[in-house]
Amino acid sequence: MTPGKKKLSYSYYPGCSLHASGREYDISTRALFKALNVGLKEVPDWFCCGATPAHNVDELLSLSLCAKNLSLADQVEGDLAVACAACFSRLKTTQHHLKEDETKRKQVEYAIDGPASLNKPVKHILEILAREYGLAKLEESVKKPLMGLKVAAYYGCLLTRPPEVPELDDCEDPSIMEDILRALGAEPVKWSHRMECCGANFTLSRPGVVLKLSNAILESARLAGADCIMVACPLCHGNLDIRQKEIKEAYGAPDSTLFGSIFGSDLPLSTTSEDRRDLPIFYITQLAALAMGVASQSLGFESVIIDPKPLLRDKQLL
Amino acid sequence: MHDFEPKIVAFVCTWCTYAGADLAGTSRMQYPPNVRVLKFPCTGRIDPVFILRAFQKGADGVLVSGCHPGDCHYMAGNFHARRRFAAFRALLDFIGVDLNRLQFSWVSAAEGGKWVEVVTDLTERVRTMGPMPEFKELEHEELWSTFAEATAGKSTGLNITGDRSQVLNTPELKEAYDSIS
Amino acid sequence: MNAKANKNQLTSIEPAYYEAVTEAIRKEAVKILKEDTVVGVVGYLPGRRKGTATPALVTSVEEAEKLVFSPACVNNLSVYLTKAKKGVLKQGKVGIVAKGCDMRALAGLMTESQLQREDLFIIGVVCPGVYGFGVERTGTLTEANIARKCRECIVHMPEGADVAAGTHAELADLTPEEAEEMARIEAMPQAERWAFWKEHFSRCIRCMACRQVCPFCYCEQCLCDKNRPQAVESSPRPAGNMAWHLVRAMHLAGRCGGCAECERVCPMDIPLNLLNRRMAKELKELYDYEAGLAPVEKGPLNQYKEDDDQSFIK
Amino acid sequence: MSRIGVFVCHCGENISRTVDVEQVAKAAGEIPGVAYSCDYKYMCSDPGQTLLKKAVAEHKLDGVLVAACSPRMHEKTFRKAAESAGLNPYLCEMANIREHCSWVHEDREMATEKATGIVKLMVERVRKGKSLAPITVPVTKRALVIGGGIAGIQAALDIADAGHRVVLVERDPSIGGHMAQLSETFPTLDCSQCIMTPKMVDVANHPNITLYTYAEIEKVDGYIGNFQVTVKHKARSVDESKCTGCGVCMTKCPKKKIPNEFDQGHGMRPAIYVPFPQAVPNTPVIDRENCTMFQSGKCGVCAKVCGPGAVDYEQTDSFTVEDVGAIVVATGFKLYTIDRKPEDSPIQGYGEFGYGTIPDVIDGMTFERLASASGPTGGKILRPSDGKEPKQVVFIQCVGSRAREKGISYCSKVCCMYTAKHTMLYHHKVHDGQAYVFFMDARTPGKGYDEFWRRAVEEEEAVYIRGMVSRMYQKGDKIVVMGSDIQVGVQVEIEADLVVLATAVQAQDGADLLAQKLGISYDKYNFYSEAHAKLKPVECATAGIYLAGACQGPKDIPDTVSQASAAAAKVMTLFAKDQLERDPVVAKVNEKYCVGCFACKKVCAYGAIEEKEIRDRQGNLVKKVAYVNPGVCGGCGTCQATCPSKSIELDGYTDEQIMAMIEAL
Repeated sequence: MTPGKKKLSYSYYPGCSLHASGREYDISTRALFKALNVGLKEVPDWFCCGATPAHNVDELLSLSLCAKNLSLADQVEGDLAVACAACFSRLKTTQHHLKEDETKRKQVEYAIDGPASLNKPVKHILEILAREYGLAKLEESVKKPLMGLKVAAYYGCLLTRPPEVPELDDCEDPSIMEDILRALGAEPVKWSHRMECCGANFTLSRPGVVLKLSNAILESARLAGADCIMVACPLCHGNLDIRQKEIKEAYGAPDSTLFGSIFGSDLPLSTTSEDRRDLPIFYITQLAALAMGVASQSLGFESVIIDPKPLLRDKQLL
Repeated sequence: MHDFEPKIVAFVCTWCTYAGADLAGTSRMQYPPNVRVLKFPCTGRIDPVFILRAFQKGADGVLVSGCHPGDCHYMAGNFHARRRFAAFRALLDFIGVDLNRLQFSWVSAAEGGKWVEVVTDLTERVRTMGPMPEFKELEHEELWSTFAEATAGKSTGLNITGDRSQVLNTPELKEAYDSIS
Repeated sequence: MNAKANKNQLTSIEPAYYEAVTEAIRKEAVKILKEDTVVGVVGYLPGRRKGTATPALVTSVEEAEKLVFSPACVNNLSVYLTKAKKGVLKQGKVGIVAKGCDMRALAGLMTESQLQREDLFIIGVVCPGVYGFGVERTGTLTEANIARKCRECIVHMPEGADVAAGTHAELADLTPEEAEEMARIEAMPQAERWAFWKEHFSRCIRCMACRQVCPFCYCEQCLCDKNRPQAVESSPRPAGNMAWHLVRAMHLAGRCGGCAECERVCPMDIPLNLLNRRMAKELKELYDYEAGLAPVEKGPLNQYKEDDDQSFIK
Repeated sequence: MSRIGVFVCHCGENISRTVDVEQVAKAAGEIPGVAYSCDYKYMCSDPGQTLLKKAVAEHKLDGVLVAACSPRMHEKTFRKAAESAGLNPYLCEMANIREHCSWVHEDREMATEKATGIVKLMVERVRKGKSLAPITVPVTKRALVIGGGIAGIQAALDIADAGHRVVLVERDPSIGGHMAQLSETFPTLDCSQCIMTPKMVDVANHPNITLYTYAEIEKVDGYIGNFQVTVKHKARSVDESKCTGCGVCMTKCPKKKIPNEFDQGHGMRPAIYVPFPQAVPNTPVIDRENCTMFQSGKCGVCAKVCGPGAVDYEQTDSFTVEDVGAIVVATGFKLYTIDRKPEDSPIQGYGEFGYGTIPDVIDGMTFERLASASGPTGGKILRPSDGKEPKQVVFIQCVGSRAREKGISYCSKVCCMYTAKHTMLYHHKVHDGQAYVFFMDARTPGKGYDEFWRRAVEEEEAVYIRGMVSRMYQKGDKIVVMGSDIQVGVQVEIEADLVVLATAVQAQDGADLLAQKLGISYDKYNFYSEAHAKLKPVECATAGIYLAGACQGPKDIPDTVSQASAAAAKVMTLFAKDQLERDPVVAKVNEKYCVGCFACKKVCAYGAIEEKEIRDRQGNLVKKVAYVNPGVCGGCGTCQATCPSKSIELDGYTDEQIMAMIEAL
């Protein structure tokens, strides 16, 4: 039985963000999968995976949350598709830990009152698109190539790290996003900050940190000549999109305190203020769905802060 | 009547376990005198038939011991032995030999203490188990004894698969069969 | 490939199927004999009595046209290539009709350098199973008359044959009898297991039919016939019997393809294949090895991994 | 009927204190076939041995059992005594009633019973014993050295100086290896070429050394003392016997812009070339991939200008078979390539360092060439991108090494020292420059090494930052190096002009394939395995093959040279005798019953078992059987336990002996 003959179908864990601030990620994911004729069935009664904070507070709780969600996912056929980078990381980490640690597994199984589902394959949508659906087929399916769109593919910290857990791509030098972009007809730019941290959930507790880190990412993308940034994580999206105006206010002028550099000269990381153009932040699924010819109205472009439509119109993609 | 003194046979490799047993001696450690050591160049040389034969010849317990994995003087003999005996154990278990009578161990030339421990444990375990009757009894039994018993209607109570009448499928055979039962 | 997707949930295999396979075998045998591809074909001819078949080496087209296949073709033909008809291989390439279990034996014999693939023309038979013993031979194969070993067959479709005769055919919903029997014995208390086998082995008359019929017992001098030293007592007494059957099981471990011919020919009805199956199960569990699925370089007991299980070693 | 003598030793009181030795001797005397038994205070003493010898003669003994200490102690002693009494030494055995009995038990009665039991078994072993003759193997006193780096050169010179003939095979057009590429060497900073090139010339001029460059090992047959090695001589396109090394061809070659491998691609060479001016032999080779003549058939300049007519476009690969008695493997190392992850390799790359995309990120060997007076920049430190002198240079250690997540967990051993050397060389050449080093630990065990490293830090102003680098990117003409200083606990960014990576030392390409040809083992990193990590560090488990240098694991020059000389000494030891004599405990095949299933061959760790054809008088193949090469057999007996029909048997541990012992339990 060749895989091509059977319709691809996945169980789907959206996660809290995708039902809240990252709603457009959820909408566009569903729209994309529909356009590609790939099945997506939401796990019934799923709840929060604990995201990045839970494991700092209580490791067993965070493992149990994920383990319970995994066992819920087990009731739905097909590998588990996850869009949010944090959910993906936590679910994979849980499987990894529980496989290695018998004692923890027993504790967790006691807590969730059932077996932990350690072998349900958890797949990020990036790998579903690039490997399971396949780049070649993806390229074939493109109806409206994203010609002329220069995209900075931003991975962030969670998608490929730590090396032994996500098994998504090379830990420090991945290419999966760029590969997908090329398949969609867009032009991925070479840039320096694609693996740096955006500040993640410090956006609430220490916004200053986020402004500083996200600024460096935005500046680096601008320097590389990108029109926009593509992400695969609602948290990254939030920091780069929602905070972008604040960042502009905070770092309007060339900034020398950006990095605590103890050797060598300071870096002129900020470009001149006229260069501080707005960078729309896209989810991978938004761009992919757009290329598949999905109507832009159903991709949630209205609910983001930095309006991407001028750019898309400019590139004749709307 | 004497208390039961088990007969223990140890098949050991000359490079590690035999040397380990020598070390136990030079260190004047003490262990039960029930064990008889048979020296082999390598555990790889030890044929399962030897174990079988030892049981048949009255051993109550058998020890097979050689170099730790990776330490084999012949590179891989103990690795081959490990697989061979893993399979042989399963077979003995299946036919109903108590595996507590059969011990495998890695004892290096530096592990005099471990040799003493392994030999003592096995000896004491077998002592509490008592003599091993199974193979010894077979030595003294004659053919047909149980068969005759079974066929004379004094069934051993065991489920013998299949119907014997199908085995004896010619009248001639049936007749012969009837004449002995 | 996908057994569940098979819409034909067969409850019986009708004579028409066997006729079709017979036709295919005859056609192929005639062809390779005519073309001088082979010097002979090892296959089955009809037995003298109805509902039987007998192994034969056919060397002429006329004979080849008489070859048959039916559920009565119980024999594992590979044994003829290492024993009775070994000499024919010296004259040239030989054709052989192979069911799944014959194929497993052939693969094993290739692994052990006893046969060369290029010396054989293999007519694979897609075999739904053969008769068990003492059953009604109606020409139709059903759950009621299929052999025990066939209930758990994993190679209905011989891989690696030159041609295949027959299409997919498999009886549905067969319950595995041997696995159940094995589980029953394993569940017995140890003393009862011993008594079970002791009873069986005590009846052994050492006719050596099990050895004679086994494709893998091809040694020119069997260890058990050796008397200097005598590892296994040769007279049919319980001690020697036990030793013989243990040695046999050990020697076949990792090699036996499960054709169960030993059990079929045993005049004393000793369930010999249970021993072989138990060893196969162990090696599958320990080393993920199943014998005879394809010729391999080394069997499981001729190789090792550094991290093999050693939980039983102190 | 056998006539066995049993000699029971008191060992002073060591045995007799717990064991009633007289009782044991008496019981032994009653065993059928024992013709004589006695006990004596010290069996191993001169009088004891004399007693034994006399008894053998007087009682016409055909087997001897000495019940005393462990055979590991005195088996040789008593076997020699038996031999001098005219008995085959292998008919003399020992029963261990000291280590295995009197020393480990206190109960006299039980110890005596056990000792008697042990003697009983061992008598059976003697009874079934066979006379064995030591196996002799002739030795070809000619050695093969594979690899012409410093390890191979040193080993070849040592063996040749001892008066033995040596064949030295080098894969590249010249010998010299990595050491010839180095600028200066730690810890003395002497010029590498100054100390290396004289040795290379010695090799070329040595009457005992046959040098094959541009040649590879095709096939290895045979065994210790008797290897037959097929050497493939790659087509050089230049006849070595005619070439005078004048070099005119190289100057006239119209194609001159080919990156020179010797300079790590940073210098240029013509299509007909010698890798470097001091190359040995000084015979050029044509790089057919880049030669216009070979690619388009139009050129032929080199052939026209060659006075002696040495250029030969028609030359093909040729083969010779070399008979040698010993092999020294000295194939060296390669440097980790830090590009993206190579296909099918478990090793992860360092794409995040921009190697291959940022021109001024180079590896340590490239820096050596930049610093070398004979290098592409004439010894000036100039960066590759624009030829400017870099003012800030960042050195990064442990790139690949000690990085489990990248697939290599070992330490490459030489990088700490050569990076310290690099900072010094840099400081000597660019006085106003600043060197930074990111390091995990500075590992400097070695004579004068730590002092050298301290000099780099304290006197030569290198700034050492403990921590690793996460990323580098080009920004203008600078390279931004982002890293962390874990001692201060801050993130660090340095704008560098040049970045030098101390990349991991890896096994050579094809090391595994060569190992398979040689039948030697290698670890998961493809480094060759020594027979014993401590006591046999230069021997392979395969007899007659020795290791030298970095092919066994990362090594610096002093260690490499030491090991090369050690390997040479091992070869000389082997060559000191005309015949190899070895213990006759080897397996033999009963060809009558062997059916050729070759299970024995599959389990033999030594590769000692071959397939042998048995033919009838007409030459027809009757069957194939196993054949044991006694020179190679290690004597473990795994084959016998594996053989279903027991058609292979290990002398000294025959089934008959073992079964007889079991019967006597």
